[in-house]
Amino acid sequence: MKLVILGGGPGGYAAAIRGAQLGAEVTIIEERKIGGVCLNTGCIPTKTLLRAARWLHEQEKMEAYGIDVQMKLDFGELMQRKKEVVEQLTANVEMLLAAHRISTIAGRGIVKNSQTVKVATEEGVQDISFDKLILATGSRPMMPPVSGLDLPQVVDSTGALSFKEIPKRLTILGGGVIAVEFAILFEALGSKVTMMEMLPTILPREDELVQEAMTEILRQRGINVYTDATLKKVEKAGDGLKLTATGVGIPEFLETKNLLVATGRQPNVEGIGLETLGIKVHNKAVEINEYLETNVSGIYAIGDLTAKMMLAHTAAHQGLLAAENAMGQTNKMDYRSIPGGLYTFPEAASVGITEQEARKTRGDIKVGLFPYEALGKALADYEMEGFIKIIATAETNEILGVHILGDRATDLIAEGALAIGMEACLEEVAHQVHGHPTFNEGMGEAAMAALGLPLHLFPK
Amino acid sequence: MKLVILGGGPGGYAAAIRGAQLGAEVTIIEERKIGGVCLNTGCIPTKTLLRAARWLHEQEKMEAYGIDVQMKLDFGELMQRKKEVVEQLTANVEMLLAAHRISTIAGRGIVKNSQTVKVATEEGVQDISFDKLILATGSRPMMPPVSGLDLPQVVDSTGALSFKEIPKRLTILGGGVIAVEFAILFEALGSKVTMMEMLPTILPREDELVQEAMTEILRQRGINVYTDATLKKVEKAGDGLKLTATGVGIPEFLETKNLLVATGRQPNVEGIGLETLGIKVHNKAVEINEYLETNVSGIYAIGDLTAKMMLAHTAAHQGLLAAENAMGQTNKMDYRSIPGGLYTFPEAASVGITEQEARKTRGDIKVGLFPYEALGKALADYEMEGFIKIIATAETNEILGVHILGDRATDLIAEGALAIGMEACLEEVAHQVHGHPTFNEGMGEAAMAALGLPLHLFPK
Amino acid sequence: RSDDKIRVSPVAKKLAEEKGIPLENIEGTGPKGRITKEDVENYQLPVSDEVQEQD
Ligand SMILES: Cc1cc2nc3c(=O)[nH]c(=O)nc-3n(C[C@H](O)[C@H](O)[C@H](O)COP(=O)(O)OP(=O)(O)OC[C@H]3O[C@@H](n4cnc5c(N)ncnc54)[C@H](O)[C@@H]3O)c2cc1C
Ligand SMILES: Cc1cc2nc3c(=O)[nH]c(=O)nc-3n(C[C@H](O)[C@H](O)[C@H](O)COP(=O)(O)OP(=O)(O)OC[C@H]3O[C@@H](n4cnc5c(N)ncnc54)[C@H](O)[C@@H]3O)c2cc1C
Repeated sequence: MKLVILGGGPGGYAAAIRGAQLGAEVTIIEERKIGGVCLNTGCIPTKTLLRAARWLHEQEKMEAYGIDVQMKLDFGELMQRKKEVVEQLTANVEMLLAAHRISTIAGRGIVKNSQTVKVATEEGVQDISFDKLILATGSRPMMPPVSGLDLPQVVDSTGALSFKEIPKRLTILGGGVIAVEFAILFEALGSKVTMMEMLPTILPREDELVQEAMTEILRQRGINVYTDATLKKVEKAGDGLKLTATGVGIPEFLETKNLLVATGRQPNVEGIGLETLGIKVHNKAVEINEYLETNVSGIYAIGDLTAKMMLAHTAAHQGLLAAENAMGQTNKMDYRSIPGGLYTFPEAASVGITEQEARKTRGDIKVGLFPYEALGKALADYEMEGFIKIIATAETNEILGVHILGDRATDLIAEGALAIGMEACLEEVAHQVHGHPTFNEGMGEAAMAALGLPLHLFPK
Repeated sequence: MKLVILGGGPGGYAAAIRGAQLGAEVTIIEERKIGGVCLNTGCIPTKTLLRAARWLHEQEKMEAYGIDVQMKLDFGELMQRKKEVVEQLTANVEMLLAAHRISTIAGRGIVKNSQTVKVATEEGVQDISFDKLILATGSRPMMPPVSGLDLPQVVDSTGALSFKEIPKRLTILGGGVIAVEFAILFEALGSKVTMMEMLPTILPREDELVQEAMTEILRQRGINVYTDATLKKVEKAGDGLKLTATGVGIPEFLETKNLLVATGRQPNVEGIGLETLGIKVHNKAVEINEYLETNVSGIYAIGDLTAKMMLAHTAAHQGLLAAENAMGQTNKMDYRSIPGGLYTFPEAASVGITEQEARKTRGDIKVGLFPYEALGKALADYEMEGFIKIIATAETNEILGVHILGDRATDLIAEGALAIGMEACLEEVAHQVHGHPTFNEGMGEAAMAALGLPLHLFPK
Repeated sequence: RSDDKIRVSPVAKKLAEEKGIPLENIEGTGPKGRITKEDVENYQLPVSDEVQEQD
């Protein structure tokens, strides 16, 4: 069985490994770097920079513990560290692929016919034949149609990850996860940050309580957050930029050193030969069924290309299942218990649906809310900012969503995800013993609160 | 219904709150401070000091991220911070009790007869009558019979938490959780630390892999770890101590500034009137059934006094159930999915049984092991030390134990605890989507590894 | 009950399958009637008069 995978991001390489584990002869075609956006210019480099930024941000906390601290950041060295982490991880993945006897072809691939992918490599064009094909070409930043976005001071996330110096003033267009992470990052590194979001709120997919709390945190750090704001025009001004915007409360003109455009990403559906086989595209993404198969039998699509939830772990899990299905299994993809995270300080994470969505779609619900400031661990660690919120149906107590803002949220969410994945009720989480003192105690407390019997909350 | 609770630690106050929530008229008798050992001289003060120590320890990591850092600790200020955290938390608990209309009596209580507790208060002796009674008198440090332990330089954990200055040399007798936490703490604060454990290993209840890895970590930090070692005698020497010991590899004489005795704790069964009603004591702990009831109907016992798993969250959960049962419910206590944690850096945590115990008692098992160094998040955060190990039955894949060493372990364990609590098999955890990049990805990987299909491990 | 989704723990489900006990027959004692491993282990085969009734 010849399994060919187009694209070597987290989706593609997971599919390749699982395919090899199940006995396929696997070839993976990658035009740039193994690891895709996530390892090279996404998840990993941002998290490395955020680790340093968090230490800088924590100086005030350290002082509260009697530590007299002085820090000075060498931005070049930090960028060097980031480079090393990325190189080590991508090298690991390459070794892993080799150890699984997966062939890697460096070049741009395009579907030629129902058995062949044509690849343009440095040594010329190669035809690679397949029995099954998995498309995993990912996505790229979306640029809105605003004049002046071609100026050199305007960057996308990849550009912001290769700044030579920390911009004195940074304006971020967009208010999604990536935009907020960069805002928190550069504020901590010393930039004066402004955010501009077209919608009435940042983090539009999160629970309203998370939206409000994160907006408040950004503002407390001196970040200007403008919502309902539209960027009209970008012009050169000195060695920086002059922005023209409209909206309530936003000045008409803003001066900035750099503009980071983080307004979303679009699937790479173009120029890969989808038309040749009539592979269906809907809303600019490849259409797939529950088994990750496109409308053409034997051809699967995964990851950002399918625009389901544009996350690395969605891509990887789709990749595993697509490979399993290509090898004859019939595993369905379920998106309900996939968590999402925000690697700010404090962190945020969620799984399932928001309170607002639950009220709309599920009628009567129960909500349990537990603030970090009531946790012993939060006080001991000076991490009192945050909460855990849990949402369930009123009738059966089935858990529908978990929303966390606060330290370690991106790891705490795993318990919530497993609870939803295993179709737990509030009782299961409420009766589970949580260690003391931990942040995860808040999960048990939130579940108890939803049931009306919290331990560490004042009676109403 | 008059519910009286003897002892205001985490067990006692949890019982009081739940009792009040269910409509009881609750009185709690506490001779010292509400919050017991945990809040005043246990969990909370140690974790506050460890938070500061961790920052001190991380300086090398910060340097690797291009941060030139200088730190100077004012130990007095740190102790002040610790005091404030403790005061805030105990004040919170007191307010919580008041808000639930629970009466608190300051004084030492003793069971007088089957309806009365006699309390010696500042205003004289009071008789408090009860319908149901919950005993929650906790435990105290155990001092081994070694001559010289009454010297002022010899301290227990409470003494170590009120040091006026950081001891230049600190010797710790014992190798349990508390001993290891103090070793890591004082090493990071600048002490030269020596540990002396009678058993062949430190952390005797943990999985062997955790024991070995933690021993290695202690040694790498310059801590002398002597196992199979016995302390024979303690004598005054200058302003410090001279210790005489026997064992393989340990010098006969050791000089130290202070000796911290952390050899275990014993339940407070004495002088509380157990004999009056013939309440049974076994192995120096109060005997209880699954419903937390003693052999005397209507009298319950919880927490360290019952020596089940001497942890604050065990005490609290027992407290909730004892109160519920006193109020007519019939809830069984189940100890199988109670996690335990070690708040060192890196942290450690576990739930369920060890690999060694599983092999002995469950026959054929599966083991999945995933190292932190294979996690993108661990690289991005410079937290490559550690692993997640998962143990299951070979036949049904029922998860029996999870053992974690590494950053955030005390919070990651919540997923493992819920998995065991909900009787999950390896498949449930392996098929659960874990966010990327997180430390909890390691849980999914460990489960996949146990099933033979890990994503980020080299094939054998 | 049969059209309601049966709440059962993964371990209990496997164990019941192994023993050939239909889940419908087991009384769940966990939260919201969830069938636990213990419920399957404690399950008693129906006594003979129930079998006679079917005749
Ligand atoms: C700044 C930033 C931060 C992010 N942080 C996170 C995070 O913390 N957590 C998270 O879950 N997600 C995060 N994401 C999103 C995550 O990076 C993507 O969801 C993920 O990379 C999608 O994986 P993929 O395999 O579908 O595609 P990609 O990672 O986009 O990989 C596709 C690969 O295919 C190659 N390719 C494309 N076309 C061809 C062709 N014709 N021939 C050969 N090769 C081709 C590309 O070169 C690329 O390497 C972040 C994204 C960004 C931009
Ligand atoms: C240094 C240290 C660190 C620890 N760290 C952790 C940790 O991180 N996590 C964890 O889970 N556990 C930890 N523990 C253990 C934890 O503190 C105990 O398990 C927990 O306090 C037990 O709670 P309890 O309610 O049973 O008893 P206690 O906390 O001991 O409380 C008993 C209370 O009863 C009072 N009392 C006793 N007799 C009488 C009487 N006759 N009349 C009136 N009042 C009386 C006492 O004054 C006391 O306040 C730690 C312990 C120590 C020593």
